[in-house]
Amino acid sequence: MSIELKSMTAKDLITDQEVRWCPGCGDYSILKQVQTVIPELGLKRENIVFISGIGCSSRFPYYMETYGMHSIHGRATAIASGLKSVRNDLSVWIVTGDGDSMSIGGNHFIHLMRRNFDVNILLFNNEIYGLTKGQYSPTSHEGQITKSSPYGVIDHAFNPAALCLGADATFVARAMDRDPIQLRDVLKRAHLHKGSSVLEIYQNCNVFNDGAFEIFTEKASKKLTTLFVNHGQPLLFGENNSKGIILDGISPKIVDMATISSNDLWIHDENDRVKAGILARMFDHPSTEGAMPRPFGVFYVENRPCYEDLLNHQIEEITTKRGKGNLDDILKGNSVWEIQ
Amino acid sequence: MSIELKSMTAKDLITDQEVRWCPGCGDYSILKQVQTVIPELGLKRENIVFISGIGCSSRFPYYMETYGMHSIHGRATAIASGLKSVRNDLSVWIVTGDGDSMSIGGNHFIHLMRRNFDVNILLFNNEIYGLTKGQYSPTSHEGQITKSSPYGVIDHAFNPAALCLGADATFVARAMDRDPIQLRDVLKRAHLHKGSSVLEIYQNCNVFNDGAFEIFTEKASKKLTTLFVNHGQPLLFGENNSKGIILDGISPKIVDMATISSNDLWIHDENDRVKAGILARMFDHPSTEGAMPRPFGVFYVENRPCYEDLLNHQIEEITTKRGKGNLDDILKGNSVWEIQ
Amino acid sequence: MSVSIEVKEDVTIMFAGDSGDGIQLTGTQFTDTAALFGNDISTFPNFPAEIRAPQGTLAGVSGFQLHFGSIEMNTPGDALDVLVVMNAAALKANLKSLKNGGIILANSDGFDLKNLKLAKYPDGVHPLKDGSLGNYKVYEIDVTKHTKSALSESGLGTKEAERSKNMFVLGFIYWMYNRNMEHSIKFIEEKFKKRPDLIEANIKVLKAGYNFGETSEIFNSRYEVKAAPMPKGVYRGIMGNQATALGLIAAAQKSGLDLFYGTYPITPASDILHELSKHKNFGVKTFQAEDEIAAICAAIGASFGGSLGVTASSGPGIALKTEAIGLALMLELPLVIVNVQRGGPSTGMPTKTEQADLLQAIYGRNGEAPVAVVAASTPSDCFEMVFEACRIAIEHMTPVMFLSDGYIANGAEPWRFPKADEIKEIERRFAKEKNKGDKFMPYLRNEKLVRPWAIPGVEGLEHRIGGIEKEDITGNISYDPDNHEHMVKTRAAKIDMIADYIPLQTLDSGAENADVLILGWGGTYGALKNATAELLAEGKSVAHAHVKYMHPLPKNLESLLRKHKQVLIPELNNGQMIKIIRDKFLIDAKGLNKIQGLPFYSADIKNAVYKLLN
Amino acid sequence: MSVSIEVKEDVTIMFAGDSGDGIQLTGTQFTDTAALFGNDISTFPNFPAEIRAPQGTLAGVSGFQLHFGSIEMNTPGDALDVLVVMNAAALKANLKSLKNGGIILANSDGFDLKNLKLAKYPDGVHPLKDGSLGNYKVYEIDVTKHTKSALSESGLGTKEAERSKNMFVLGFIYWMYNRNMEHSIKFIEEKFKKRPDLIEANIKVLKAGYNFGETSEIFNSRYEVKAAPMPKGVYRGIMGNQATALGLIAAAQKSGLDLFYGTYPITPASDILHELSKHKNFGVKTFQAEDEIAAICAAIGASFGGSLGVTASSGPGIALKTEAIGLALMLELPLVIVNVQRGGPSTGMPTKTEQADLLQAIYGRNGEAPVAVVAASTPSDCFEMVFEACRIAIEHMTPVMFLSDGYIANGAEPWRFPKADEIKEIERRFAKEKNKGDKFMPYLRNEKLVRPWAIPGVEGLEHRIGGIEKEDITGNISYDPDNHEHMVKTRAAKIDMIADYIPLQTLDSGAENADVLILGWGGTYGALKNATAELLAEGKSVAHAHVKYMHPLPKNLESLLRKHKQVLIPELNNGQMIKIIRDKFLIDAKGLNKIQGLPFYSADIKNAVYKLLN
Ligand SMILES: Cc1ncc(C[n+]2csc(CCOP(=O)(O)OP(=O)(O)O)c2C)c(N)n1
Ligand SMILES: Cc1ncc(C[n+]2csc(CCOP(=O)(O)OP(=O)(O)O)c2C)c(N)n1
Ligand code: SF4
Ligand code: SF4
Ligand SMILES: [Mg+2]
Ligand SMILES: [Mg+2]
Repeated sequence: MSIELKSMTAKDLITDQEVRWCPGCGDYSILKQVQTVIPELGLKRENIVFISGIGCSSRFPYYMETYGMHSIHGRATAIASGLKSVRNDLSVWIVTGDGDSMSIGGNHFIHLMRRNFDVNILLFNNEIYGLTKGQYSPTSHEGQITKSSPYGVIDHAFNPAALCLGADATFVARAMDRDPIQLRDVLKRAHLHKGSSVLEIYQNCNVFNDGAFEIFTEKASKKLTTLFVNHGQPLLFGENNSKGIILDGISPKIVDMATISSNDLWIHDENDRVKAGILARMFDHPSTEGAMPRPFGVFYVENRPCYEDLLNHQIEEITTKRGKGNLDDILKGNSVWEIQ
Repeated sequence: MSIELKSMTAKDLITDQEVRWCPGCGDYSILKQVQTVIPELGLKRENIVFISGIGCSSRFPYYMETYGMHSIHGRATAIASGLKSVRNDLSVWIVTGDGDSMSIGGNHFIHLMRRNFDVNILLFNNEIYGLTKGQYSPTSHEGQITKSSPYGVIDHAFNPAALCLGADATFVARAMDRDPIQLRDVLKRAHLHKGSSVLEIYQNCNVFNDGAFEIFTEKASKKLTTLFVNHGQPLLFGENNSKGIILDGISPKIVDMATISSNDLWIHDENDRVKAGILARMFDHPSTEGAMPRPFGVFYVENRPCYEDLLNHQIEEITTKRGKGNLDDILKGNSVWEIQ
Repeated sequence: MSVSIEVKEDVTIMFAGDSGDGIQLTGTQFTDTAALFGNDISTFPNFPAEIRAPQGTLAGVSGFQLHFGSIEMNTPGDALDVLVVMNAAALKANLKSLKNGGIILANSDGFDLKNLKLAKYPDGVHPLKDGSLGNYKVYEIDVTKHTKSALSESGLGTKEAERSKNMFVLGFIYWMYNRNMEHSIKFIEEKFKKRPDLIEANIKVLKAGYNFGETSEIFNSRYEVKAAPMPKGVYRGIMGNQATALGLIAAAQKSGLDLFYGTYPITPASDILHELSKHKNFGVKTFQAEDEIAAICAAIGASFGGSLGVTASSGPGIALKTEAIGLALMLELPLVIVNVQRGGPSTGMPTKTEQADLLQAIYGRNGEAPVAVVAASTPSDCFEMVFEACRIAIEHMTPVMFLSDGYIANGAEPWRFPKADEIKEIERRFAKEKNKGDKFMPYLRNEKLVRPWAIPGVEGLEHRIGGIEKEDITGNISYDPDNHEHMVKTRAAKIDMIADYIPLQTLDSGAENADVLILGWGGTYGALKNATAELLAEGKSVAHAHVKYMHPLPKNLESLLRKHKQVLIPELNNGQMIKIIRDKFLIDAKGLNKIQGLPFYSADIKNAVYKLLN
Repeated sequence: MSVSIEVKEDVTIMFAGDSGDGIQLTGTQFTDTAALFGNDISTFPNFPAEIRAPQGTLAGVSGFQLHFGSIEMNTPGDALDVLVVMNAAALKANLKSLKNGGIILANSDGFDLKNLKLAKYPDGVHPLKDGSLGNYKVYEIDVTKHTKSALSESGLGTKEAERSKNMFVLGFIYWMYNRNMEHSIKFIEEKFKKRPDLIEANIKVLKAGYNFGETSEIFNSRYEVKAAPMPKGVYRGIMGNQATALGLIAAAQKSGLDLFYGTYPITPASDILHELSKHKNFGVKTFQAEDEIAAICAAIGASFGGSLGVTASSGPGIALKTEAIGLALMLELPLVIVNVQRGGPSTGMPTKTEQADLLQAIYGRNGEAPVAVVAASTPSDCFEMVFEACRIAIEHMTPVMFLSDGYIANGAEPWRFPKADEIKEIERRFAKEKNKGDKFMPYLRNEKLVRPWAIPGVEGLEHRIGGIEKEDITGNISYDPDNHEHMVKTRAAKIDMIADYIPLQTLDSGAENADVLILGWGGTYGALKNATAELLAEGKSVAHAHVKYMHPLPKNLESLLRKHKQVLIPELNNGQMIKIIRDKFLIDAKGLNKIQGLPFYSADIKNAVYKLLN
């Protein structure tokens, strides 16, 4: 095993398929981080499965030298549910886009979280349909001009983190393609969590929605627009953490650290669902008056038995109670008669 | 019009179809309350449409002397979206079950709320699949014995109110079949709200899940297990309101009214989404140690433009800008040539 | 007065009453006793439409039809010899199926004004009194009164006492057919273990019913139905859905796989889920998904993981699986889709039977998307054919649709069930090593054109599969024109090749070169067999062949068809198999179509044959 | 040295290069100019597969094929006369389509080592230098250099300067075919309104390209392609998806309905959404739903509300609509399902064409679920046939599937578009009053077996409809056996009756009683027409009929088929219409099947016909 560990490197996870994303696509960085992190997780390649739906992001499995399935649009979550039900020994990763997961795949997505299968969901959110060349998605913002909204989107966008919390997700986190270190960090956290881990990754589609997240990723603005939360740590942001966030009652407020001690700040508690909800709702675009910074990191973690364990446990219980089933017995049933 | 009003009575809403629910089913009471309330809403029968999916509850439209469609399982929400897009003059009511809305229909359900079509959703929650004779549903509780879970349900149940809030619903309320007065009250509120109004109604399936809500509906226990919230009013419950609820930080606590003034209680603010979320999470079964009472009434109301208005407005804008489209112009296109 | 004994070859009897009257129980008790006695039997329950309607109404009538006899029983019977009705609605709902001169046993207590009204008899009309039943032998018994008086000293409340009404009827019928009550008495003792008082009460009433036959003068004849000459062996009764569940478990065991059953409840397929969910100790995993799409996708995921992935539904639920079936056939993974057909289109008639979906099964997908299709012909044949579906899916790495229908799914018949070790093994191979030098090629095929099943966990076999067209052998994405044509044809050839691994088509009855070949498929088997037997008895030149392998068809089917002057294809739809036969063989087959949610009756078939013969 | 002028009847030219090279623009500019000049034209763009691949790679090659001439153009051309390549990958990807002796115009700058490597040429191999192109006329031009020098004083940055490379090529081709540059100059002035410097630059480069032809000695022949004898009238160029969008808008206007277009993006149908969403001022409502099921259900809701409900998709997206199509046909509401077919099965080949879904369109639903199906045969015919689909849907109150395909959807041709008032009206009636005494009966039918369309808002017409089998006339839920059979047959008869309201089948070319009738449908029209013309020119006894009404079929189709000795049915699938023809008419039609994501070439058809003739 330890040998295994040493022996696997990022290179071992590269396939013979040339990567076919547009030059400059955020997907490249995510692929690289995943290939960098996995060797550190103590897994064997043959015990890893990547399942995706359809979309640019969903081409991911073809670039991972593990077992993989590039399925149909929106159904990776459902397929993974079946796989996990019969193979709890595998490390199952779902790669999906904002459309794949929350548009056509919305139902399986929320049910997966409710059942809490032990899988990792990498949600590449580029706020656009990339593969089909630029229509709006459920995360596109109102007014966004796209191929299918020449006069601006009128749909109110989902708040993915809030949706996940509402669906009783047990792990909700956010990262971005342009911050590899933090991305690798939450990727590990997602893997370590036993249950459905949803990791929303802001990903730039430089062809159809370029710069959607610039304000969070660019040096110039990043410090003021982003908030990196860590369990047990106060909520600090801004140039050398000059700003903090307090929770007054249930409403978050920005304070100047010159005027307050960090003990009085909101201390992040990733096991608190209500507070996680408040973090999720810190969602205004930074350009809007008095907007809160956008949180990144692990918002919420809950320990709840995962579906496949409950399933296997129920089977074991019944089997110990009634003994392993005997085919002849059920063929025979309860009442038989003989014709001589 | 005024004549119309006077002239419509509950009787006018009864169809010639005999009602086919099991004797004792909670659906009867809900039907009666709807038929009682509608004449008070100042609507004309011909401008009302009831759309349902499939399920016992979904037979509802056949019993309402209005326009109606008994569609396919889980799709009433999607059909209503199309209807509302083209006919904002109609009062559209969706009748659905816990399986119809949150199992097969889950995706359309959350997208309807996100888009905020101005419709009323009556969600008959009996925590079972009635029409198909008693399998568990996404709201069945863990351990529940049903036809499809002889050894007990292992699926973690949805919290419908929390799911709706996570999907950015603009109106979330709860009622029960056995409290006609409160039911009629929230039915009116649902109608008055402009946007997607979700009204979850606890409904007893006396054949396949009898008594699921007894503890909330029976005189003996009701006072202690239920909490009726009203905007601007303190949270009081128990025998002649002897108990109240305060919010300490973000956690609700039960207090004895002998020891506190009602001004210090949690005053219900139906426009506060975070607090609505806390109400929604008061969801433990009353039998569990230190359980909160189960809230009923209107949890949350938000004013957000509804989809059909944005759609029509965008069309008007463009039409005033570019003038009503002329068929010859688009047939002609931008560049033509002539062959003599 | 003396009681005559009349010997009968077969009897069709229906027990009908309110859902609450314990009709199904009465029926199964009599059925078991008849079976134990050695009669051949065939039964069909007739539940009210999905929702329980109010007591006493027509919509609330529940029925149980039993056909038993000293000869081979192929159907629950076309028309009734005896109709037992607990109330007016039960009479009104079923009278039309009673033979002229048939017997009506009526619980007079169920014919009071309230009941007559609920049954929608016009005011003042009383069927038992107004002579409108002149063509039948009508016997009125106040079952309720007799039951109560039998229990006068039992100390049971009226409600509880009345509940055993059905035992009185059962007892009386036992007397009528001179049957031994041992089995039912044992059953009662078992059922009410915890309530000795109820044991006593029910047995009392049962015997009261029997004795009523003995003592009351109203009835002057009893019937004898001798045992049937059935093949030696041990039998049980079985319903189609039950047989399907058992077939799936057997196939899993015989292939050394775990069974994963992903489904979403729907009538009339749900009972398979109910049955399987009881057998968790067979390593059966039942997964009630959020919808049919998730159900089939989960099954695909399970197959990818090395389990036997099965999904089941009916009507609209099967329609929803269309896209995912396409994925499964591109992935070339084993998958069984159980389709318990019901009346369509759309929601249609959920509780009624129809051979509704054959064309959808074969043609209903986007693109060139061939899958194997098999169909069961009787309740117990569901075991056989769903097992075959699993065998084909596993040995040929393909989705297979198994067609059952509401009629055989809920119908029951005696089944000489096999011993576990008599059941053939299913050959299942998981890839263990690389298959092309130091590489693993997921789409490198064997002589059956079947690709290897390489499940996660094996070092060195890591590979990716998906729904986009794939390069031959490697399975990589490919848009190459020739490759696409090659793959489309290969997928089709792989399915066609299955014909080499299924039995040839045989005649079920009659001889070759007949004037008319009756060609059937699926649940119409019993009716066609009966009709053919009767026609042969009349000296008509007919034969009957019944197709169970729908796609690919048996290799010799065409030559078999050409051996007959005319081909009649009776279907419970608007003509589906006939389209395939005409297209494939350019044979001018004639159709006979019944689309009423009901099975064929012998008369239907015979009349069609007469027409062809003249 | 003198430059000869060669007259040509038609020329097939392809512009190929990197996605970034402005290939599509170059192609359309030359196309417009040729059209304005009076040539007949047919074009087809060839985009890289869905995702933009890295620059210079084979996967990144974008192409635009143009066929123009002085005769009738029915296809974009089977093989190329001229291949213009901006880089090595473009050459490698398209060389196979170039005729022997064809012309290659290569931008030498695109053949440096980097580009050769990206194009996967083996090290040391240089196609332009190693004589491997001996069978072709190869001309190298350093387009980049010429462009830069032309702009040396423009003050533009290199990047911006290089962007006008394509204008140099365009100018050179204009010289080659002796064309007037007016149209393109106007276009440039329009396009860069806001950047006078770019206007100047592009025009400069365009002219430089033209003058290069004049001055450089490398090229010693120019070509003349005379105007085609096209019917008098005003023309525009149109692509199939565009025509579909226009046809829907026209149908809405001609029926006095608002258009509701519920869809979910999918290749190659999305462009219809993009087009329609621009025309909101026509009262067009486009609704991008969460999935295909919601999309069709929303369209059904819109139709229920009195709009023209339309939904569109392709491949897997159509599969997902299966269940809801069944609902729509039970509700008997107008609904148009646009299916832009693509390579299947499953995700298949999204960017490639295939006549993939005919059988699914006709048979692919649960239960007996007939709907009308029509198919377009050329880009402009999409306007005609989608309009017909709407007419049938509205006048016959039924779902209609309109079949297009990726080939005609993206292909373009000149279109002598109609005047709005020349387009026939669609008869649309909303029920205004009760139709049976003081009652309204939603399923009381007219002579066409069509039920009334009663939209919400009308007092007294309140009614309920649904997907469960309904009682004739009243529309109430009914499980009655005879009613079900009656309704199934009535729904089928209603669709069959549409045959009385569509044109009879005619021969497209050739005469009756031919030895071989080439029977086609859909997007293969142009190829079959060409092949037939060539065969007739060779004196072969052939004829060509093209079916556009797929279900029901034209009433005279059978008699027409029987007038010919043999019937050949070429399809871009594994044989679908042929199954229907053989089943319906028992005619031993022969199939010709190509499943490569490519159109038919004349040679394909001709060879098949030769076989049949010998
Ligand atoms: C059933 C089905 N519907 C639609 C499509 C077309 N389609 C493919 S990917 C996609 C959306 C892609 O957007 P997203 O999921 O955000 O992934 P991205 O490309 O942005 O990474 C769509 C609509 C499809 N392949 N299958
Ligand atoms: C596509 C499809 N799948 C499944 C069914 C079967 N079915 C009908 S209603 C129902 C669920 C009913 O439960 P719920 O929505 O809670 O309504 P209730 O009967 O409890 O009021 C199911 C599974 C169907 N009719 N259509
Ligand atoms: S389209 Fe956008 S998301 Fe897709 S590969 Fe290109 S840049 Fe990335
Ligand atoms: S089954 Fe349950 S929900 Fe359905 S009608 Fe009967 S009692 Fe009501
Ligand atoms: Mg996206
Ligand atoms: Mg329910």
